[in-house]
Amino acid sequence: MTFASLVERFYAALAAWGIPWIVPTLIVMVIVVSVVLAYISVAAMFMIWWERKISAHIQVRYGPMRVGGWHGWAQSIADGIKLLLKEDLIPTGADKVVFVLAPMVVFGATVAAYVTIPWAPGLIVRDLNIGILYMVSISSLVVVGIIMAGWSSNNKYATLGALRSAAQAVSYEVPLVLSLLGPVMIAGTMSMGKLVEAQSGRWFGVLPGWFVFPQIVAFLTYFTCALAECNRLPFDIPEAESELVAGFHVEYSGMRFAMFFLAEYANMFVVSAIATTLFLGGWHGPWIPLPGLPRDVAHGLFGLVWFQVKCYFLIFVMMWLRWTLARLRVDQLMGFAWKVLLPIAFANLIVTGLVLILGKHALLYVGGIAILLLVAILLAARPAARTVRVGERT
Amino acid sequence: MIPLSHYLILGGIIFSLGVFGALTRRNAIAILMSIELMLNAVNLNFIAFARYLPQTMLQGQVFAIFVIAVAAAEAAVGLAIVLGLYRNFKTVNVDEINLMKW
Amino acid sequence: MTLKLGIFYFLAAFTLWAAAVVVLGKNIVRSAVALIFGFCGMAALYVLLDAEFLAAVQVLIYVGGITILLLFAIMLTSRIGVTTARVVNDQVILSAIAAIGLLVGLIYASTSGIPAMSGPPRLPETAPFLGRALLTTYALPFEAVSVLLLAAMVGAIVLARKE
Amino acid sequence: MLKLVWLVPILPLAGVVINGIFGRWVRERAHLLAVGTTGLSFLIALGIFLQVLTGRTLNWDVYSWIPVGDFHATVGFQADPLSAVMMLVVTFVGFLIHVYSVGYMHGDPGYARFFTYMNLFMSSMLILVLANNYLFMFLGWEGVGLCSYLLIGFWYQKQSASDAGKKAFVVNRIGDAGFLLGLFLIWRTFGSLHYAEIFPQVAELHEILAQPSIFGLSLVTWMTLLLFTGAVGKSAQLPLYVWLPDAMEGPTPVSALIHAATMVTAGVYMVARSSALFDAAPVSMTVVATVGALTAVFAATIALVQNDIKRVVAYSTISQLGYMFLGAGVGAYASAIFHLATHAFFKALLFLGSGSVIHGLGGEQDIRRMGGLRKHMPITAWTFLIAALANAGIFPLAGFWSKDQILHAAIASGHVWLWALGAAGAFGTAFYMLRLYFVTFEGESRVDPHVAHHVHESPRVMAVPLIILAVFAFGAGLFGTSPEHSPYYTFVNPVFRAAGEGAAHAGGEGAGHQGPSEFTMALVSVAIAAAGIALAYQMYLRRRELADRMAERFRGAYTLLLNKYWVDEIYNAVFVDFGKWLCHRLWFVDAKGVDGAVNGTSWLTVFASHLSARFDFRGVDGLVNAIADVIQGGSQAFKRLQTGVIQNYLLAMAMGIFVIVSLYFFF
Repeated sequence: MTFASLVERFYAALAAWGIPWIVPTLIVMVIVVSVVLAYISVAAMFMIWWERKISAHIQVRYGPMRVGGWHGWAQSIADGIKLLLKEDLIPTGADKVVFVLAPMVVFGATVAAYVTIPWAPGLIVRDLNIGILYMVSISSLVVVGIIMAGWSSNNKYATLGALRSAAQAVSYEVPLVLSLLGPVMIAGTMSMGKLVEAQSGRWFGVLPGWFVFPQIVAFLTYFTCALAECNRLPFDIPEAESELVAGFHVEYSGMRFAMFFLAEYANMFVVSAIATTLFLGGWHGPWIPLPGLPRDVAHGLFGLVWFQVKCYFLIFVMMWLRWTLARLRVDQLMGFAWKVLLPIAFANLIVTGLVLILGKHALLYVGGIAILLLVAILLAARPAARTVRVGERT
Repeated sequence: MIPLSHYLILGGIIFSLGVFGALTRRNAIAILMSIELMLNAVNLNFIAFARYLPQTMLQGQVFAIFVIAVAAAEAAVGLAIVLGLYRNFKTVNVDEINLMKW
Repeated sequence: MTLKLGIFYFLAAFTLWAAAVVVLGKNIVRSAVALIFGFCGMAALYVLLDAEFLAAVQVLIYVGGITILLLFAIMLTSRIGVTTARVVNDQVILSAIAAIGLLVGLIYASTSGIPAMSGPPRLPETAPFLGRALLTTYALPFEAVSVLLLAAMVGAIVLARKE
Repeated sequence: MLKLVWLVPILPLAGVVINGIFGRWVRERAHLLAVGTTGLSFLIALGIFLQVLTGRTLNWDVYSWIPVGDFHATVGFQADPLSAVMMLVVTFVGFLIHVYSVGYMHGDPGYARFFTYMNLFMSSMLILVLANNYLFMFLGWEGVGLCSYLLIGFWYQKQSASDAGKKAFVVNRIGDAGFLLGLFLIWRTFGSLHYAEIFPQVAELHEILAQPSIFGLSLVTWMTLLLFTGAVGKSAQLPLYVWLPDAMEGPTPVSALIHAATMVTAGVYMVARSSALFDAAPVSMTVVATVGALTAVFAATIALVQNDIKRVVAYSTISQLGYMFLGAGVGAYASAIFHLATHAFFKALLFLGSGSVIHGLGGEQDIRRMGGLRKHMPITAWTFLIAALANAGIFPLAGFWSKDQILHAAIASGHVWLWALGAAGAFGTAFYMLRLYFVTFEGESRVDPHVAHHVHESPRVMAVPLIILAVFAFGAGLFGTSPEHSPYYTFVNPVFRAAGEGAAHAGGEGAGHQGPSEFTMALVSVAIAAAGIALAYQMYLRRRELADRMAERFRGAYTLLLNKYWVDEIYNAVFVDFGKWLCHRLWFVDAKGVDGAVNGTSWLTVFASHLSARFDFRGVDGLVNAIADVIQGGSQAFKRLQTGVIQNYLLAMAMGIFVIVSLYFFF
């Protein structure tokens, strides 16, 4: 009784009534899109409220406490209603078509990425065989929307923000994709479902078979790049309230602003979902066989819970970082991507490939070389004692 | 099934549009965009052939990958040239840039 | 079957419309945005041709890379609201003749001499195959392209750097 | 385990790469990596040696290096008893010298550079030893030559050091040219450079090899003589030995590593490795033995009177190398290699000991200004004494066994006069070694008073290698007490026996039971050595004035020896000055004869040109101008095509494509 078999039954039932196959397909599509949209809205509102609470507690405050009773849980709903009701302003100098199109592109690109998120065993909208590549390429559309927004606003802050965003996104996308290749190489597939399946074993019989253990370098690289892709601190150069007022969406208000806002949080969830799927074992986790529930349903339910737990943990880390770290300067940001992350990602890729090709022996060779290099680097990095010049001896 | 010629004709039309744009647009960036269109039309043909001639062992797709790589290189260099033009002439309209004449 | 044909016609029309806006549009930014849509339409056509991997690559590189570069360049070289009086130069008629002539030639070539072929019902997964082909049969062109990319990168940096 | 053999040369190479690249940052920590890799290399070598000891060998082509036509050189390694012994000696002594260098080179500005070169040297030497074909061996061969140049000229700011480096390089080059020619000949004859493919063919191709060729010498004789030329250059034999004494300009650990323990032994190793070829060429064998014996005596006589502590040891090295070639020349390859190994220990010890003395005295090298140092530097003195006695061939130290066996082999094979030369050399050796010890460490102190109160024992990092080496210099001989039964010989002999099978065998161990018995010979040797020591004791400790009186009486001979037979000067006169003179003559011929002809020609040319110019101005120019006018007119008309607008060109191109496509389709 998984999600997939439910859909199968639905198709079969409608086909039995003689209805052409296009109709149930469309119905399923509409339902799925509605569910995803609803999930995005609810999750984003929760995340906004959550972030406000986290930031407040980090700064030894309470945060929203009034709306809705317990710890101001309805604050985001109230904010959402306010944004919906606000007047929709379009600046006179703006390029109207592009201005209107921009938030749609951003939001659409983000939503499209939800297609291949593997929520639970069998619960995935479409398990494409190029799943992870699809997600990465669709996510890159977001930048286009940001540039459109920044340029069409006819505002120098917005344009600056968009320029920075474009430079940042293009730079960080390279190490991001490279770091994702490590798990893909190990699993030998790009399908999200199969990637999760590949992590079902155990390392050395003890650790769960998540790729984060062999690919810890890739995971850290990915997570850093993902922060940059979401424009989260310490990489929030495109928005940078204190220098660009709010960057590319400074001229947006009301519903359009809400779409940007929603997309940002939805995007956070997407990158966390990718990290969970590729590195943290997706839906895998301990589960209790509940009496009365069929095995696969219980598996699915617990899988759903585990997936959410892992995702929201990563989101929590992102929020935590935001309220802990300071913003980087632009040149530091670019230098970090090209001079630090990219070499690391490449090195990880090479080592992974060697280990995969050469098998266990490679571990020895690679380890040996790595230790030698490490020794060399340590030797080179430690400040040398001042050389005392002594006269020649023969 | 969609006939192969449909794809080829679509590719042809887009290619011709690209040629027209490359020949007539004054803005250098627009010319670059037209060239990208032409390259894309070629890619469409490559992939269509790869799909309809299975005995070619996906050669078409391999070449499409090479075309994409070349297009990326072309865009990078082309846009750098455009920026250089803009710095020196304060315009990107190619018909106003004719220093290289007799 | 007709459904697939319908989808094809829809995508073809969409892509053609986008291409036309790219070539004929007055506003350069609109052209660029239309180019993005055109690329996406093209990617959809690739999916229709069972080339999902290339579709993803198309979106990743064209949309995520090249058009962003284009928009970047546009932002650096033109201002909003300033539309030049003429977007085309003074050889439109000759160019149109040349383009239409080319089009006629291409359509003639596309319709004659090529039998109405229909490929295999479904291609196997292409990504692993492409990967293997690139590193064996096409290793040399692959390396050549990587050298080309490196050269382009260096060239672009040198060109764009201020003295 | 055996296949790990590639790690042995690679590990020092890794040190080279890292220290070479990061040297500027590594500085005073360079030794960590250098010593570490060398030590690791030694451990692996030890492991491989133990494996080889159990009777397993390896001949492994790692990959094809230069495949051209039917010539293909490979990068390949060979681990058999011979190379295992060499590898072990090289890594062990090399490791100790690396450790010693940490103390000796401390504070030198080129510290990292020094260790880079040392590691490169280790790597090259190990490649030389472990290669399984001549070409790969040649790589190591050239590598050690390069390193010797770099290391001798290490203090390149000093004119004499950089000159010595160049001298070593040039002299080595002469030998290498011969070696290379030998390789060509081997390749032409056998069609391969792999040991495993050449040696078995020696018996099969017996007729071809024995055929007289140029100058009536057989092919194999030429081959071996050419190879031996290389060995003469590398191992500093007569007449190409001149570079080695000068090489003392390098830092002392370099002298110990390169000019005593390893590099100079490459020639001996190569001759032993090629034993199958040499066995088939009796003439070459005689040449090798004679050159060796002559060198042994010649260098020993020079060493008798030298006053520079390192120079004495250097000439002693040449002399001992002569013994090794003597051994190889009379067919006792195993004994030669055994002497090589024991010599590596005590000679490295001698060099390091003298380095320690020099270090302790703040750079003083002249033994006339030393004396009585034993009280200040006991460790150095005792280890030096052990090494000196070992070198002198005193029972039961290492040098006794190996040298004795060589001499015994010489007489056993019937070369009595070679034995006599060797024995004379042995007497000289005992004399100069102990003279060196007595003058340096015993008697009253003649140290410069400014330096005297600074005299100190060397730091522990230098002393410990000395002690370890002393233990080996003392006891290493016990592995090879007899050429028939001792562990060393049973281990190594099969290599030569297998190689020499079927070859035309001349002399060697087969004739071992002729002549006087081993025991008698040993007694004679010890007696000779003891006589030498006694004389040294008399002259330099008991009655100092005796030495001066001897020098006074035999003034002519003394001066001759002190100036090293004026060989350097003779070489200078014969090769350098004669070369200069010849060049000068040739230049003269050039300036007068050739230049005159050229000038005459040029005058003719000028005259002809004048004639031709007349014609040119009238006829040709008129034509050219006419053409130019036409072109200019045409360009004026057609330059309008060059509008400078790129799209016009594009349009023309599109039109052209259109036309071509139309032509293709419709016509």
